[in-house]
Amino acid sequence: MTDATSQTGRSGAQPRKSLHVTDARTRRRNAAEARFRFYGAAAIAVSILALVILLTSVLGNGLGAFRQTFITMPVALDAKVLDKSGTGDIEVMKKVTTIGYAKVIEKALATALAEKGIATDGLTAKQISGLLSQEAAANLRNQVLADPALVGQTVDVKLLANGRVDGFFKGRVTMDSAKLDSNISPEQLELALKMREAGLMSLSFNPGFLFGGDASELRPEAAGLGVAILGSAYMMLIVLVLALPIGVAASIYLEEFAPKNKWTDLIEVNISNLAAVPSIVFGILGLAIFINFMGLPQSAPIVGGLVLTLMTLPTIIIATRAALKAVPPSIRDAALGVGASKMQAITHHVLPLAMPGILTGTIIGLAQALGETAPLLLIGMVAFVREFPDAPPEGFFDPASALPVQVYNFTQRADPAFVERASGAIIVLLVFLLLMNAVAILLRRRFERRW
Amino acid sequence: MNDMRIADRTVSSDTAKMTARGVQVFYGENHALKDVDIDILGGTVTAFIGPSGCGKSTFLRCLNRMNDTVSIARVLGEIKLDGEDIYDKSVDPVTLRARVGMVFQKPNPFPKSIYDNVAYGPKIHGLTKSKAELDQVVETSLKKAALWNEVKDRLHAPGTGLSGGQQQRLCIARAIATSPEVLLMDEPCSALDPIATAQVEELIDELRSQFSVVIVTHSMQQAARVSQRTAFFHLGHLVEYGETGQIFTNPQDPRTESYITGRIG
Amino acid sequence: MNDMRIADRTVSSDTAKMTARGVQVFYGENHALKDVDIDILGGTVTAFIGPSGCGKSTFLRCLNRMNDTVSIARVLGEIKLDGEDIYDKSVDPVTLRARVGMVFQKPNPFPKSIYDNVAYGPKIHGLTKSKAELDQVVETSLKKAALWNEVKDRLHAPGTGLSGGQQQRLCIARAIATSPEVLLMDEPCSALDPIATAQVEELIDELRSQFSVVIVTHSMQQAARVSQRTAFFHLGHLVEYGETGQIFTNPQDPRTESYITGRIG
Amino acid sequence: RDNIQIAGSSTVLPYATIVAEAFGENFDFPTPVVEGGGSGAGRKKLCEGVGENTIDIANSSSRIKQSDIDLCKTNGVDEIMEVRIGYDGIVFASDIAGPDFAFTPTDWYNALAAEVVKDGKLVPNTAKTWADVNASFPAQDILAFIPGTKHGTREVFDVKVLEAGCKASGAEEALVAAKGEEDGKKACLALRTDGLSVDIDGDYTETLARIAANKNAIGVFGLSFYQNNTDKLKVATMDGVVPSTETIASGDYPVSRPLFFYVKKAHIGVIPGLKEYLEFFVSDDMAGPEGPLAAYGLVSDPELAKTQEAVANETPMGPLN
Amino acid sequence: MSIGLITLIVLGLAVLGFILGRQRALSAVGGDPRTLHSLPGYYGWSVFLFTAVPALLLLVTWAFVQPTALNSHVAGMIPAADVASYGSTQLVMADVRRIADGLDAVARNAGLDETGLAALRADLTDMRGRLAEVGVALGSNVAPSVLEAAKEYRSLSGTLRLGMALAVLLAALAGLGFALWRIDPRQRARNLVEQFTLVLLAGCSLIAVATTFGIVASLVVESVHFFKLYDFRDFFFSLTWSPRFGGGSELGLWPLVWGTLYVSFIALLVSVPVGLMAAIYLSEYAGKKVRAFAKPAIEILAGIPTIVYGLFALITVGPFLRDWFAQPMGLGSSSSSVMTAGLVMGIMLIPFVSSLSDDIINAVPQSMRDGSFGLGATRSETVKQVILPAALPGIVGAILLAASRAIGETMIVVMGAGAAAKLDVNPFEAMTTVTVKIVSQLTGDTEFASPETLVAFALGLTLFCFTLALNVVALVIVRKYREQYE
Ligand SMILES: Nc1ncnc2c1ncn2[C@@H]1O[C@H](COP(=O)(O)OP(=O)(O)OP(=O)(O)O)[C@@H](O)[C@H]1O
Ligand SMILES: Nc1ncnc2c1ncn2[C@@H]1O[C@H](COP(=O)(O)OP(=O)(O)OP(=O)(O)O)[C@@H](O)[C@H]1O
Ligand SMILES: [Mg+2]
Ligand SMILES: [Mg+2]
Repeated sequence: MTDATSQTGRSGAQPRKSLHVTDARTRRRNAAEARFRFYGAAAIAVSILALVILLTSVLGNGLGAFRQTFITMPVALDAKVLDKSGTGDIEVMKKVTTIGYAKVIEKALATALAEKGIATDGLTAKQISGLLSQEAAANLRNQVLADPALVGQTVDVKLLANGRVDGFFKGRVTMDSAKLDSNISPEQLELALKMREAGLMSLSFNPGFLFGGDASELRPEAAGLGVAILGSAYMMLIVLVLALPIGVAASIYLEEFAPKNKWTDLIEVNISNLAAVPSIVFGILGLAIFINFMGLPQSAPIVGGLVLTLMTLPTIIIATRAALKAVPPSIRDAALGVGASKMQAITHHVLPLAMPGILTGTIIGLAQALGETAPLLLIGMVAFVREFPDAPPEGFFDPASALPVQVYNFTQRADPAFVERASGAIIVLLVFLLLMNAVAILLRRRFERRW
Repeated sequence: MNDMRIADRTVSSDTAKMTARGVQVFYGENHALKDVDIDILGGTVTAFIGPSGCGKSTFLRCLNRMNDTVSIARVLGEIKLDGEDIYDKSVDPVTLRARVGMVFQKPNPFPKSIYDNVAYGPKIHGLTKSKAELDQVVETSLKKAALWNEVKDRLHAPGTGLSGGQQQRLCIARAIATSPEVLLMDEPCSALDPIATAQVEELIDELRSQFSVVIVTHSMQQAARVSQRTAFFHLGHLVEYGETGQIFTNPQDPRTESYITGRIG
Repeated sequence: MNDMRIADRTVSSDTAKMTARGVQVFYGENHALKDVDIDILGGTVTAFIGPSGCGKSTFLRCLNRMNDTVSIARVLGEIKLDGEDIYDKSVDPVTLRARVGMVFQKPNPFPKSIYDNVAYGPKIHGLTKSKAELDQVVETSLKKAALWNEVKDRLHAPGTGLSGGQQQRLCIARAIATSPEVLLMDEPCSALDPIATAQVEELIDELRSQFSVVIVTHSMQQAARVSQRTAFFHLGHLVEYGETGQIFTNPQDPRTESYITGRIG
Repeated sequence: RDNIQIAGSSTVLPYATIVAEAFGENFDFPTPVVEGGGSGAGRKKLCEGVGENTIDIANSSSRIKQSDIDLCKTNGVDEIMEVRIGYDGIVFASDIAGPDFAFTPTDWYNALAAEVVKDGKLVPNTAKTWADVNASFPAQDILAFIPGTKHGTREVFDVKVLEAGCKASGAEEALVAAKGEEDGKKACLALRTDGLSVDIDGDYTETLARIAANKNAIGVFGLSFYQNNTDKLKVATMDGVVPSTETIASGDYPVSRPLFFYVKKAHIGVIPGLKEYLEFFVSDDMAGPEGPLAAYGLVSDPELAKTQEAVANETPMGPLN
Repeated sequence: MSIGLITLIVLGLAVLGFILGRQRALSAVGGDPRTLHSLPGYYGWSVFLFTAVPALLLLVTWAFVQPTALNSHVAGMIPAADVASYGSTQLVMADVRRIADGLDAVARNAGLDETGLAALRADLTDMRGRLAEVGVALGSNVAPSVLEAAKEYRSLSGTLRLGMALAVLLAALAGLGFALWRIDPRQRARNLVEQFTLVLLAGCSLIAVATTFGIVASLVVESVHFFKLYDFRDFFFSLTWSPRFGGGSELGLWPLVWGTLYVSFIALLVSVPVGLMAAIYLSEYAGKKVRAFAKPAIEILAGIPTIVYGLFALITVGPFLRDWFAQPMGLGSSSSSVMTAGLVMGIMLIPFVSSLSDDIINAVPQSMRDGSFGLGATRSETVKQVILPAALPGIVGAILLAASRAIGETMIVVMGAGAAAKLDVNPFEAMTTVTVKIVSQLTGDTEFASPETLVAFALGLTLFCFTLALNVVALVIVRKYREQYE
């Protein structure tokens, strides 16, 4: 029953459309499509652009922190000054304070300058020694106490230069600004230039920034991130070990097992609400529960880790629940149909499919936890901590700082040299974050699939 | 192709494997199944026929409590397996489903390899002792489901990358790999060509010697070919249930007759 | 039920709506379709038959470039619609798919209401001017797909809550609501009871007056009933293509004959 | 616990860290842990009770309040030692490239107050430039960054600048006349709300950054902060006096305040090194006029000797007067 | 034996139990796992649980109870006079513990044995000096009673520790034995293990609830103090926020709430479209390589400390907006503004929206896309009309998370929007948020027991209730529009 007439009629009434000729409506739709796609690309571009801008400013400011100006010179460790008893008894030697060592260094610097034939006219002794960091004496003292046999010898030592001098070589301080600066004079900078020419002074990689403790405002050049890195690492360890399993477990329960009733609705709303609780409130909670009630110590990574865990949990739970919800029910049916228990269906099939979402939640949650300062404010971690915590698990209870705290502290300090260190600390924090998340990112890529 | 031969009908009706009494199912407000009484006999193939949307799948899913997973579904009535109420509190649906296997209407392979799809059931039920034995089970199941030749070279390719009919057979293989006592098959041959259909029908007949099989089908010929008993559903009612030969040759209810002769749908 | 009547076969072969030349498809390493040449005629129903996994769906998906969405699929060769290469760079697959509609093998209703499922196509193509007109289109489409009676009271219930066969008809309704020039149907009746099948076949016959229809089926009877031309695929090859009557009564290739008489699968 | 724990004012924090650092270097005791967190929170923590998990010392930029002492009492902290470590100068500074200013409290009052006296009448403040306030000033837009109300510095600013200016300009009289004794005095502290006076809740670095972004602004800083940034900031005189450690110690420069820390006496002799730390802090080597604290900007207390004696004797503080 | 060691031993026993249990189950059925009710591994796990869980619970309880008991026992030995000289029992006990810890080192250092240690007399030896030698610093000399207490403490804690080890190990062994004995082919080991796991899962979700209780409890107490000092009507109904240092402040809530809403709104206005479009682009358009790079890159935005954003707002964005928008449009000349903070915060929040949404969008089955493409829909139509509705619950979750972060953020607001509370609609005016004020009032120099500080708790509590209401609304919306696929 071919209907030839209707066919010709149709082709007569309606001219043949070509695939290449699009009608107005299709053009509009295609334009909408192109626009949509462009918006998407633009959104990516905007995000990446923002990232690039932020990163360049951080890198531009912070890379300098990894290099530092050092003064390398021979120092005669006078036994008469440093070991008054002459017995090499360490207890006696400890009586010599950093002030005594500062004098030794001062003398050594004068000698070194004289030896190189650098004139120091017009500069007082205080101004000359002002080129050195106040940390130098402490460094030397530690060196000597660690190896008392050095006393009486002349040793080559590498000492930190003052932050302003360092700033001068990094371009932060100029002759003009030095004129106005009450902490350094252009003459001192001239001297520093000469010292550099003579090879006494040089910029080199500064391991102290990564491995040293914090320093006070008088010696920005000595401030390091060691304690903060350890503190952050301890806290992240705690957060990862607690938040991920607990978060995933709670989500599984709520999404898959909990009866759907008013109570679980309440819990659900409650969890999303927890995400909206300002982080400082978690600090209040931590102070009340972990420190005042449970008697855990102040400023300790264990408390910080627990508080951050509670803070990260909602993020991980929300992400995981969303991911679990997105797994099509037919997959669950298939597993149940062959006699798998609900638990098996979930662990064997649903979780692997939800894994990308779970990992994303983890990545974002950890990023948030790693960068958070406000809750730490109330549990004593926003502090000046110079002593390194022990190895875990005891170290979890020792005072420690954290990377974002260090950033926060650095930005509050008066000396402009801390600006560079704050950015340096941010770089370290970001590297830390990337290292921490690299595994999750790689894993997520493996688990991503369409069905 | 005009195959209306009636399978041989030696059925001892006292070996009821599963019994359903007064089963009703509601999907929210929608009363999908109304007061169904039925006995599924052991060692028998039972066919469910009826127009689309009449409740065949719904009833099938009641038999191994798959409806538990549909949040809006509500099941009333009593269903017994070997005399035990399967909706009893103390019954573990997992054990139940291990004994009452199911092939779904829409093929739903796991997003895993073909091998893993079939091996999953035996693995979780501990049916095999060694890898070799498991390989054996996978191979036999795939062979029985008439899929082995097509996939033997790509056992580790994803099951979701198969053609529609292949997926359907994969799901059959997956279900029989766990050797359930009762096998529920929801239109297992809908996407299969005649030869594959014949092979699956052969499989069903073979299974019957040990298990009960319930099969939903839209093909009257198929029902006639493979089943010993047939149930006819219509608009949520079980209209007629009896020996296949009798249903097809001598239906009691006028609706059955109309359906079989192609007048109502 | 023994229906082998051959539809009347007056086809003017010069009105080729679509032509395929040397089409090859690879899924990764897997060479799924090998060198297929075929002409789909205008105003004709073409049936694709062949054992499961032979490449029928794959070829169907080539005809409206649905294979573009399978990342591992690679299509070679040339396919033309009204003389224009559809794989040409300048061709917009969207326009193509609006003209070449498709019903998938696995029913895939959108997670929307039944109404929205059907109204989706007309809406995006701007086929209707008013809400009333849209309602009209939805109703006609559902009626044509023989689903109207079952769903008219719950048009705003989700399409995913339908039974398997209902979903299949919903997908048919969704596809015809956009009135494509060529309609590709992948086993549209696999989950349908005989009466619904008959209604859909009637629909196909009706559609033929204006459009070309390509239908994949496993039922030889159905192919014989509705199609004017039949193509037989086997292991990725197009073995034989010709008038339905000729293919069924006088196949040229021994493989075709074996398949039709039920010997290879 | 082996280390000393200190918390409190962020103004005292830098001094405390300098001492803590030197203490850790030269003594066998571990370096104390010094927290910021604000004077109020520090004193609260101090008064939480006696014992290992409470802090030993609270830094404070203002004197302890009776409510804190009461809290201490209820929690069993009976004896507290008060140690005054010196004075903090508060200076007004603007961008280094800008003009010089010589302020009096009256100028500040007239620039920032909500209501000022003009021609003997109380009127809402409409001054837009400094020249409007005082004809001798350049016509630079008024924009002042003053400490937020959370800061102890704000209290000093209120009392020593605004109240003084209020009185001197005659506004207090007019306000008291208009609103009564109580409310009138309070009204002296009411600032204009049109955005020319900006509260800074952050720290001095934020103020500095804001000045970098708004070159014509004037900010309030601590003396030590200014001394570290003399290349970026230009300091203004107050009542004709240039702020410096000397002028503040002598009392010539009016805007300054004492800094304290409070020690829980019960912890002395229990927490290792606590006594040594206290003595080290107030020693001439640290807190004296030549010591590192002074070098950093702390105005050394002329009565340091008295403090040293009190620390040596572990004299607890008497009731507040 | 340290707690860590005991834990390890218990876990070791549990592992052993696992192996034995598994084997026993298998041998009970002659090595044929088919006749077992559950997989052999489940029998192993059930033994593992019976061994480890009671023992570890005992360990934890013991570890909590022992110090308290020991302390009260030993504290009783010290005369009241000595306690008084220390100030409090707690402080004496701190010293006692320190000395007790140090005694071991002293003994080692001086080559003393137990009797030698016992003979140590505080009034005869310079205990402080000897302890200092071994690195135990004490604040004062050691009173004789304290030394005796320390000795008692040391020996008793040694005994108790041993007792604990024995008890815990016994418990573990008993559990092991019992569980092994119970093993029977018909035992529902899987159900047992799963029941246990379920309890564990439920316990985990209770942690979230417990957190809420903790938060509310820790806020309520101080809030009550606040409302005793400050009239709640002024707090809830006044439109002025102007705290004073010395008291007499006006602490009206609304300017802060308004600021919070305004800033968060602008932040979401930036982050939701950008994040959502980024997610759509990543999952629907981008190639594998772009995706593998861009997604983690954008996530870095979430990890940059907020202080960097704050400075960015303060130094770059603020002046830019002032010079190019606010001043030319006559909307004021403030460099810190709601707009600045909102914009910058929006950037920070992009990954919260984009990454989570991307995962969810990716999880929508391909057949949905196919269905839409098959009807001739463009990609954007598919995304907008099919995929987004299907992914809605997840996306709403992501947006809520972003909103939550926006509400909770301080540093960006302080530096970008300023600290002045104001009720204004001009987005180029400085304003501030609830959270900022919570932080600043809590960390300020005002006395703690004043309304100026305590208001932080009341603010916290109010914000908590406020966000709770918002979340309820969000839940209702999701429920209403949720579309479940397949
Ligand atoms: N996405 C895919 N990835 C990999 N291989 C595929 C994919 N889809 C199909 N194939 C393979 O391509 C071949 C042809 O598949 P196709 O779906 O075209 O078969 P079919 O003829 O439609 O079969 P059926 O009747 O079972 O639907 C089969 O071997 C199949 O396994
Ligand atoms: N998940 C569900 N939610 C709501 N209604 C449902 C659901 N599943 C099925 N229904 C309805 O219940 C009735 C019976 O459906 P069922 O799937 O049992 O039909 P069926 O007999 O299997 O049909 P078919 O042959 O088309 O698969 C139908 O009206 C259907 O729309
Ligand atoms: Mg069905
Ligand atoms: Mg197919």
